[in-house]
Parts: sequence; C-alpha cells; structure tokens
Amino acid sequence: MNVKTRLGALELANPVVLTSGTAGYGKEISPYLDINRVGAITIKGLSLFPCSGNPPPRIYESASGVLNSIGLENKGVERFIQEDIPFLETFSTRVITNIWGTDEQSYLDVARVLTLVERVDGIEVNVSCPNVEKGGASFSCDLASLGSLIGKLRDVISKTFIVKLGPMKENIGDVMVLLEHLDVDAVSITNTFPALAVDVSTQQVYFSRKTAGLSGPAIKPLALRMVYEATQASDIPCIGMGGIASGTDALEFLLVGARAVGVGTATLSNPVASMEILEGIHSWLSERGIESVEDIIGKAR
Amino acid sequence: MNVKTRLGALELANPVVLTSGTAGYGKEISPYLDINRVGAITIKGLSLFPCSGNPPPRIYESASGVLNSIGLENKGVERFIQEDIPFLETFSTRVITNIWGTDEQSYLDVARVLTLVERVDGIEVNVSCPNVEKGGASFSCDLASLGSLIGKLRDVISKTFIVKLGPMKENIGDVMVLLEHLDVDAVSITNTFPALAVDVSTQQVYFSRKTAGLSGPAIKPLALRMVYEATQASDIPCIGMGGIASGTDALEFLLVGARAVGVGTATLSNPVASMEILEGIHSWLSERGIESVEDIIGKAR
Amino acid sequence: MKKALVTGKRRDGNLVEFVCKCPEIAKSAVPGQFVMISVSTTLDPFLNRPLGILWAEGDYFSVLFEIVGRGTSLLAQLEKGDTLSLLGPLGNGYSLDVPRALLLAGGRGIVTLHFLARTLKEIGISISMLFGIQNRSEIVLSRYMVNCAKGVQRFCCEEEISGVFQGTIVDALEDYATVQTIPEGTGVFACGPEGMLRALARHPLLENHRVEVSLEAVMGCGFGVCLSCAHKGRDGYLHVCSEGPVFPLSEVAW
Amino acid sequence: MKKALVTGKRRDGNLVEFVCKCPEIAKSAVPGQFVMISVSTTLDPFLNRPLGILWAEGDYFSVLFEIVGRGTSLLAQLEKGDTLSLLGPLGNGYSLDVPRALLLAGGRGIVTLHFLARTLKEIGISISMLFGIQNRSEIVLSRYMVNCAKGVQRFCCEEEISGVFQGTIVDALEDYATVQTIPEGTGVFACGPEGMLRALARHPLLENHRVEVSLEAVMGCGFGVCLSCAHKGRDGYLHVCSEGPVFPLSEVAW
Ligand SMILES: Cc1cc2nc3c(=O)[nH]c(=O)nc-3n(C[C@H](O)[C@H](O)[C@H](O)COP(=O)(O)OP(=O)(O)OC[C@H]3O[C@@H](n4cnc5c(N)ncnc54)[C@H](O)[C@@H]3O)c2cc1C
Ligand SMILES: Cc1cc2nc3c(=O)[nH]c(=O)nc-3n(C[C@H](O)[C@H](O)[C@H](O)COP(=O)(O)OP(=O)(O)OC[C@H]3O[C@@H](n4cnc5c(N)ncnc54)[C@H](O)[C@@H]3O)c2cc1C
Ligand SMILES: Cc1cc2nc3c(=O)[nH]c(=O)nc-3n(C[C@H](O)[C@H](O)[C@H](O)COP(=O)(O)O)c2cc1C
Ligand SMILES: Cc1cc2nc3c(=O)[nH]c(=O)nc-3n(C[C@H](O)[C@H](O)[C@H](O)COP(=O)(O)O)c2cc1C
Ligand code: FES
Ligand code: FES
Repeated sequence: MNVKTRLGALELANPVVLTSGTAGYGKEISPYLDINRVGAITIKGLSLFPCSGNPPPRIYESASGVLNSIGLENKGVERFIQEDIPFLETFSTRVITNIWGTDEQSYLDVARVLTLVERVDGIEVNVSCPNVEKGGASFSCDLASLGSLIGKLRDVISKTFIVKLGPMKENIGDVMVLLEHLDVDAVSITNTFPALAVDVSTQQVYFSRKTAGLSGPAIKPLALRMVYEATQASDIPCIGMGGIASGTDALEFLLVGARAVGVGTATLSNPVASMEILEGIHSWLSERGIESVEDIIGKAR
Repeated sequence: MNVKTRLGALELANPVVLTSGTAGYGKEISPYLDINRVGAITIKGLSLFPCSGNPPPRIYESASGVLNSIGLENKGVERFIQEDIPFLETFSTRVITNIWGTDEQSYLDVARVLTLVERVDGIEVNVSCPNVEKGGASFSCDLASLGSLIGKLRDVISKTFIVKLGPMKENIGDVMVLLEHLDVDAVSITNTFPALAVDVSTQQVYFSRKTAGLSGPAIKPLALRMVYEATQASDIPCIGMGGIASGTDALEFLLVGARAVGVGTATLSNPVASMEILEGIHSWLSERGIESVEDIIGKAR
Repeated sequence: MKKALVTGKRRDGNLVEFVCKCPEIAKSAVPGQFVMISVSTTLDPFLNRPLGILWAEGDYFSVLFEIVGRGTSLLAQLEKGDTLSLLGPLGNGYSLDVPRALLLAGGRGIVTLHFLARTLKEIGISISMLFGIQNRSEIVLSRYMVNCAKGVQRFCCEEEISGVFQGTIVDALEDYATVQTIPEGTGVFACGPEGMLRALARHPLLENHRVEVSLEAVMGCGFGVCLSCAHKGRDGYLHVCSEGPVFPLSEVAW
Repeated sequence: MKKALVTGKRRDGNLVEFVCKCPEIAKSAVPGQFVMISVSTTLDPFLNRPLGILWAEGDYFSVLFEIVGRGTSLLAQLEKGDTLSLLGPLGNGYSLDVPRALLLAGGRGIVTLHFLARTLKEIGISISMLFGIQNRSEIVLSRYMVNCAKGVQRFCCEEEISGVFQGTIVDALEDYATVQTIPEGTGVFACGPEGMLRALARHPLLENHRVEVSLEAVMGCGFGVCLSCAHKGRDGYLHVCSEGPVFPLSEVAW
C-alpha cells in the first residue's frame, strides 16, 4: 500500500504530521516515539529571540478540548539550531519549523536563518497566534497585511513554504486564492480557536491573558469545515488538523481534501497517538482494498 | 435568595432560559418539565410560512458536541398562534418567540404578527442561521445589512426585542455598539458554529447541506469568550448560551457578564437539565452566602 | 431521567440484552415503543441512544441491541447491578385492534415485533411471523421469535443455511403467500432495515392490507423537541419519535 | 501508553489508594517521580492526570490521590481488576546522596515523601519527618508516615486535635528546631501546598541548607512537549514535568 503524500516539492513517507507546540523541539518526544516513523515533525513555534511565554496556569481542560495559553514560549531560533539541529540530524524524518514574529521584520529574520539550515525541510508560518499581544493575529485579520507578509516571506524562503491559518474574519476561500497567487507551497489548517475559561472557585477568568486557544476533539467539526472550504477554493496542498485523535478522524480530513493530517493535542494524552492514527489509516485502506492514500483525498464533496 | 433577573423591561423569575429549537413550541417539552419553573421558554424559530426543513439525516454527534441541520423546520407563525398559544396561555412563564426570515420583509411580517400576541413576552431575532440557503447568514455578515434589518424591526416590535447572534465576521464589540444605538433590549449569544461532518463508511459529507451547526459542551469555551467580549463592549443585557450542561457552566456565563443563561442541547439529553442547572446555581449561591444572583453577574473580568 | 437497575445481561457476539427493573417504564410500555438511554457519565458522547423495548412484564422490561458504534459499545460495558439513566417509554406503539396479525421482522427489527407477538398472543389474537436475517451472524436473533400455537412461523436467511429458507423476507413472504392467503383485515406489522420496508411498500401482496411499519431515524432527543428525526412522508416530513416510530405504511414515502 | 492492573484499592472518604501491577514502572521508579494516568475511555476528559508515586516494590507500585474534580472522580470509580492506561515513571526524583534527611510533608505532599522515606531508610540514611495537615479530615494521611527508628517523627494539624501539635508545618519546624539543631549537610525535602513551600523559602531556619522541593503545576502532557507546566523560577520559568517536579528550593521563585 502506498501512503506517501506530497506538499508541493516535499514528499512525506506518510500523511501523519506532528503539529507545532505538541512535540517540543523533537528531543522531548523522542523517548516515547520514533520520529522517523511520522510523515513529518513540526517544531514548536520559533521566534528570533527566546520568548518566556505567559504566566501559569497555561492549560485548562474543557469538554473534549483543551485551552492553552503557552504564549509561544520558545528558546529562540539560535539556541534551537545549536541545541536541537544536531539531534535532528541523526533522524531522517521531515522537519518543519514553525515560526512567528511580532512584526514583518522579525518574521523575515527568523525565516532567513532557518532557510539556510540544511536539516530543515519546510517552514511553517504561524499567522494566527491569539495568545500573544501584538502577535500574529494582526497579520491574518485582513488580506492586505497577510498578503504583504506572505509575499515578503516567499522571497526569502527557499524551503517548502507552509502558511498556518486559524479562524479569521476573511473568507477562507479568498485567503486561499490570495496564497495561491503568492505561490505558497502548502497550508496548515487550523490553529486553535479563541476561547475563554472561568474558574468559578475564584470567580475569575482562568488565564491571565484572558482568552486562550481551544484545541482537541471538540474543534474537529469546525476544522473539517475550514479544510473542506479551503481545499474547494484552491489546490494548494493542505495539512488538515484540529482534534484528530483516531484513524477515522484522520480519514475524515483526507476525504474532505487534506493531503496530510496534523496530530496535536492527542499527542499530549498519548505520545504514540500519531502511530495509532497511521495504523488506523493503513488498516482502513487495506480493508477496502484501496491501494493508495491518494485515492481518497478529496473524495467527499 | 433572589435569583430574579431582567432583560430590559422583562423580568425573569430566574436566569435559566430554554433556547430556541430545543424545547419545541412548548407543548412537546411540557410532559417532562414544568415550564412555569424556567425563567423563560424560547420557541422554535418561526417563519411567516411553514418550512419543511432539511432532508434527513439532521443530527450528528461529535466529541461532546452535536451538529444539527434541521434547516429551521417550523409550522409557521399562523399555525403556532392557533395551535400553541392557547396552550401557552395556561402557563405563567415568560414566552420568547424566535423568528427568522429570508429577507427583511419576511422578518418584518413575522414580527408584526407576533408583537400583537399578548402571550408573547419577547421576540428573539435569529440573524445567523447557517443551515438555510439565503437564510439569516447574510444579515449578520456586515454591519450595514444587520443595522438595516434591526432598525426596521425595532420600529415594529413592541415586545422585549432580543437579537440572537452567532459567530460572525464583524468584531462582536462593534456589533454590540451598533445594537445599542439601535435600542435593542437584549442579545442572545451564541447560536451554533458552522461545522462539517464526514461519514467515512460512505466516504461522503454526512449532511446533504454540507455544513451544519455545532452546539453542546464542545463550544462552551468559544461561547464564553463571545459573551465576555460582548458584555465588555456594551451594557445590553445578554442571555449567554452554548454548551451549558451544569450549574457550574451557567455560573461561568453569569460571571463573565450574562444576565441570563440559555440551555439548549443539554435539554435533548435530559429534559430537566434546566431544572438541575437552576438548582446548581441556587446551591452554589447559598453555599457562599450570596444573596442575589445580581451580585455575581460580570464579576470575572 | 428515570433510573433502571440492570438485573440481567446476556451477550452473544455483537448482541447484548439487558433485563432492567423499572416499574414506571415496565408497567406502561406497549409494543412498538422505545427508550432513550444515556450511554456515558461524562460529556462525551452527549446524546442518549434510542432502543426498542423487547418485552415488558411486571416491574421488568428488556432491551436488545447490536454494538454498532461508540454509544452501543459503551452501553455494552455495563454489567448486572449497574444503573441505567433513561427516558421512556416513548413514541406510539402498534395497533392492537386487529382480528389476526402477520408480523414481518428483519434482523434486529425483531425487537419490537417480539413484544408485539407476545402481547397479541396474550390477548388471544392469532399471529403469523416471518423473520429474516442477512447472514448467519444474526442467527441468535431467532431466539426471539415467539412460538404461536396457531399461526405460521417462518425463518429465512439471505445466506445459505441448511434447513432454512434462503432469501430475503420479501421472498419468504411471496413463498408464504403461495400456501396461505392473507385474509382481508389482517393486521400486517413490519420492522426492519429501510431497504426491506421500501420493498414491502411497493409489494402487490400487501396492496390492500392495513400495514404498519416501525421506522428508525437518527435522533437527538426522542421526545419531540428537536425535529431531528425526520423521515420522508406522503405529505412532508414525519417525525419518528413523536408521531411514530410506528406509522401506517401508506403515510410513509421514500 | 503502559498498562497497569489495579490489584488493590483502599478508599477513605475523599482519598483513594490504588496498588498497581506494572513491573516496567515499578522497577524503575524513584522517589519524587510521578505517573500520568488516563481517566476516561471516551474523549472527555481528554488529558491524563499527574499523580505522585507513593511506593514501588518488585512488580508493584502505588498511587494515592484526593478526589478534587472530574478526573479524579472518574479514576476513583475504577476497581480492583480494572486496568489503568498510563505513562511513567516521569520527572526527576529527590537527591539520595545525603548524610541525613529532614522531610517536611504537607497534606497529600506526603505521597512522594513517603516513598523517599522508605527508600532512605532502606539505604540506611537517618531521617526525621514532620507531617502537617490542615484539618482532621486529612488525618488518614498520617498512616503514610514512615516509622524511622532513629529519626524524629512529628505530626501537626492547624485544627485542634487532642494530643497533636497544633499549628502549621512551619510552626512545627520551629518547635522542632528548639529541641534539635538541623546539622549542616542535612538534606531537607519538602512537598506540600504552594503556600507552605513559599513560607519555607523565606524561612531563616533553612537558609543555609540544601533544600529540595517538589512542585505541582497544571499539566498538559507530563513529558516535556507542551510547555504548559511552567512555574516561576529564579531565571525565567521552570518546567515542572521535565526539569522537576523536584527542584532545589534556591531555583524556585514565587
Ligand atoms: C426508535 C428506534 C428504535 C431502535 N431500536 C433498536 C433496538 O432495539 N436495537 C438496536 O440494536 N438498535 C436499535 N435502534 C438503532 C440504535 O439506536 C442505533 O444503533 C444506536 O443509536 C447507534 O449508536 P452508536 O453510538 O453505537 O452508533 P454511532 O457511532 O452513533 O453510529 C454508528 C452507526 O449507526 C447509525 N445510527 C446512529 N444512530 C442511529 C439511530 N438513532 N438510528 C439508526 N441508526 C443510527 C449511524 O448512522 C452509523 O452508521 C433503534 C433506533 C431507533 C430510532
Ligand atoms: C507532579 C504532580 C504530582 C501530583 N501528585 C498527586 C498525588 O500524588 N495525589 C494527589 O491527590 N494529587 C496529586 N497531584 C494533583 C493532581 O494531579 C490533581 O489533583 C488532579 O490532576 C486533578 O484532576 P481533576 O480532574 O480531578 O481536577 P480538575 O477538575 O481538573 O480540577 C480540580 C482542581 O484541581 C486543580 N488541578 C487540576 N490539575 C492540577 C494539577 N495538575 N496540579 C495541581 N492542581 C491541579 C484545578 O486547578 C482545580 O482547582 C499531582 C500533581 C502534579 C503536577
Ligand atoms: C499546547 C499547545 C501549543 C501549541 N503551540 C503552537 C505553536 O507554537 N505554533 C503553532 O502554530 N501552533 C501551536 N499550537 C496549535 C497546534 O499546532 C494545532 O494547530 C492545534 O492545536 C489544533 O490541532 P489539535 O486539535 O490536534 O491540537 C499549539 C497547540 C497546543 C495544544
Ligand atoms: C436541534 C437544534 C435546533 C435549533 N434551532 C434553532 C432555531 O430554530 N433558532 C435559533 O435561533 N437557534 C436554534 N438552535 C440554536 C440553539 O438555540 C442554541 O443557540 C445553540 O444550540 C447553542 O446552545 P447549546 O449549546 O446549549 O445548544 C438550535 C439548536 C439545536 C441543537
Ligand atoms: S428526536 Fe428530537 S424530535 Fe424526534
Ligand atoms: S506538562 Fe507538558 S511540558 Fe510539562
């Protein structure tokens, strides 16, 4: 059976991708999961300088979902290259680095550094970080500022260029058309949803930054709709994600048009969730005598 | 203990309201629940003419959530008045009628009829029905068309005038400011979220209309955020709803600023969920020696 | 919600039967009705599941279900001594005012017809029952055929099983009709998969009979408030939980 | 995920102890480590819950927890014979290379210090243990104090209980220090509520000692990938699951 898939020029051995922020820098997940077996690993969102993130508490559990307010904590791109790239060089899996910035310049600076790193196969740009003040949110709130950022990044990124979208005001079809014009290689859909939690014991909002991002099984139907609409509007390859916790969940995303699937929150409750999902895809295809995962991508219309 | 609350001129004996579409026309829920004990009952969305709704299947269960594609089936305002108002006249609870239309005229026509019905205490206008082609969706997609509809309805509605909002492109704070200018008495937040389900056994999208509305516990954190932002932007009384299934859930909405809470999907799995929620509010307040529910409204900021 | 104590459990492969103690439900249930059972104590899955009533007697009633998905899998984990949270009895049952009855049950459609057969037998109405399954995995269901001294009883399977009539329930009905006429006024009751009911709807043998069918639909509430259980009818949609699940065949469309 | 068979269960009010069989975890666990336990087979709640290891011996280990919310309530429903799905042992334990030890346990903080005391005793290191609770409802926890022939053992409660020292663990420490000096080099280990640890952090009695504390944080994964378990540290945030849960007190900030 053929489970290979493709994000533009980047070939993945299978469609299951670890999403950003739920697999650390690679090292952290490695004792639990052989990262050579996933289609790709996406690194925690990197910024130019280290970022200490938000004050605790940073995570809250809702019905079948998780709210996080990590605040994009990360060690910064330089320390990542020093401390983690050598480790990643001992693996053959695809490595996608997720990046963010607080203005166009800082995005461009990180992208310029990472595009020179051989071990990096793809650069995923987070344009929708609801947790950080002045964060990416501003770049996805209208087509003009999104287009400006992405256009400039396209000029500096020589790796597979992935734009990671979240819920936004603009029509997702319009965004896809814009990204197609800007020659983006792939999109990841979706990032977390802006949400709020209240602690009735203290009678206060739970997170210090008030809103936080909702992920996990609760958002799967919302994510499926976004992927469905995005892949109908454009042929840009899409990594579908949002609440995937089983092989069936992954197949749903592939059926509506995703070419790969991201596993995020599920990894937190089970570090080998991605492997079980991959096995689920395998056995579903083989039970139906379907030769290639390509054959089901976009079949549900 | 005082659990009375107020939506403009309309006083409710307690803050727990049955939401539209999950309590039928009143008659259907009555064998299971004494509707005199809820703060108000909201009737299934009424249109000028009967509407047969969407083809089955109409409901799908996701993780801690429910997708519905009822398609606003209803018997039409005339039959409601003939068949159900006499029944409702035997009760003293507050009755809110939910209405929708396919253009301004049809909204206005239903509103004109209902505003003359004595037993009707409030009229809730659904401006965000994602299930019906050409439905309310268009009225909430920009401030101009929303403002035009609401302004005209304000002129014909003499009952408590409630606007029911759902997820939309416009900033919710801006919408609230607009509604305040238009002298709306209250808002209901939120309607369902546009979502999609896939049936892997048929490899097709599950609903014939493709997208459907997500409700239930899964959406609570999203709804809380909307209510939080809306009540910070404006003092219009808000009925908060979205996934409320326990007294604690209801308290969370009151703490962020809702003056009443709606119980929808929870009624489907337990017809007396609203009563258990009301008891939960009561015992929480009394355990803390809080005299009046007013004292906690908007405390979490 | 009502509470019912599970006083007995029987499991055969994918089929589970619970005997439950709940006088409130047992004493008022009539054949064709169903219950909505809560399958989880957490918020997932959130909705109850509809199951037909297999029989009711004294303080007890029973349900019989097939494990097909998340809800039924969770339910199957309950054991004797556990407590069910449920609503019921719900919906409208079969008409009992018939001079004689012909019951056509397909697969797990036998559940409510089992209850009907027992009840008709009790009140002295003669019944014939045809019961069909698709393959041998469902053979245990034949346990629920009710032995009726006077009437005919037939068992058929689409798969070959030695000694068993091979064919669909429609084939069995045609075969039955060659030896036995269906007297005018016979109450015909059918419960089974949509495909079977649809085939019966157009069948000339049943043309001049009063036929009642029990429909299924994916349900939200089971008690009439959500309008999710729509099924095509002659004049617009039927609502399976509140107007059915039993309908005159003539009112149903496909 | 690893599997562990629940071979014993003890429940006292809101406290539950499970004895579990899982050689993989039991054989490698050291005092201070924890496990992440799955509390539901459905999708709600979705995350695992962290629980300290009470003891480990041969093929067995044990956890002791208080029912405080949804997850612990669900966990408490499991019985002997059920199987836990879990990860562990996780995190870094206490330092065992000390000449003598003073253990300060507050409430359910006794869990990991119980394991530490047993281990130190086994390797022949003399220990003293002060154990404090807030009110009499927690009195059953005193069962987990480890009897150490040579060391001092003290039990205190903020509420009045006859025959028991009344006060916080800090009061008890001060009282202890009036009769006993804390020799230089003593390993001081503290586990308990944040308030207690904060009070110890500024306490002159511990100023010149090597103190290790075990921290708690709300956790997403428990194995270092999500960065949700942040706790204020001297230089930026500490990550409780991967860098802790045991930290030198000097590295922690509040
Ligand atoms: C009035 C009525 C009486 C019923 N009586 C019985 C009975 O006596 N014994 C029995 O085994 N089953 C009966 N069913 C069907 C039973 O309700 C479904 O099999 C069950 O709800 C599936 O739940 P699940 O969570 O396991 O499956 P899911 O995971 O929800 O779905 C699995 C499959 O079952 C289908 N399904 C889901 N819900 C329903 C539904 N309400 N009706 C029909 N198909 C559904 C889905 O489309 C899917 O294909 C009855 C249904 C109705 C409406
Ligand atoms: C390393 C570590 C070891 C622990 N060891 C033990 C132990 O041995 N015995 C024991 O009883 N408890 C222990 N805890 C605390 C235990 O994890 C929480 O009580 C549990 O996760 C609460 O789950 P819940 O679903 O019942 O509560 P929830 O419904 O999630 O919350 C109830 C309350 O508990 C708080 N809470 C939730 N998660 C945590 C958490 N991870 N840490 C601290 N507070 C939390 C919430 O803020 C809330 O106030 C430990 C925590 C950590 C981080
Ligand atoms: C703890 C946590 C941290 C995350 N950090 C990032 C991040 O740094 N950058 C990013 O683009 N997305 C981040 N995400 C979003 C996920 O990559 C993913 O898009 C989202 O959670 C939806 O998928 P899921 O439901 O499978 O988790 C994070 C999510 C979680 C739960
Ligand atoms: C089956 C169903 C039917 C609904 N019908 C309507 C409707 O007719 N009009 C309307 O404004 N909202 C309708 N809603 C939305 C609910 O009133 C409510 O706003 C939403 O479901 C969120 O609340 P909940 O999570 O408590 O259900 C419907 C919801 C459901 C589940
Ligand atoms: S299932 Fe809700 S009305 Fe029938
Ligand atoms: S809990 Fe995930 S990194 Fe510590």
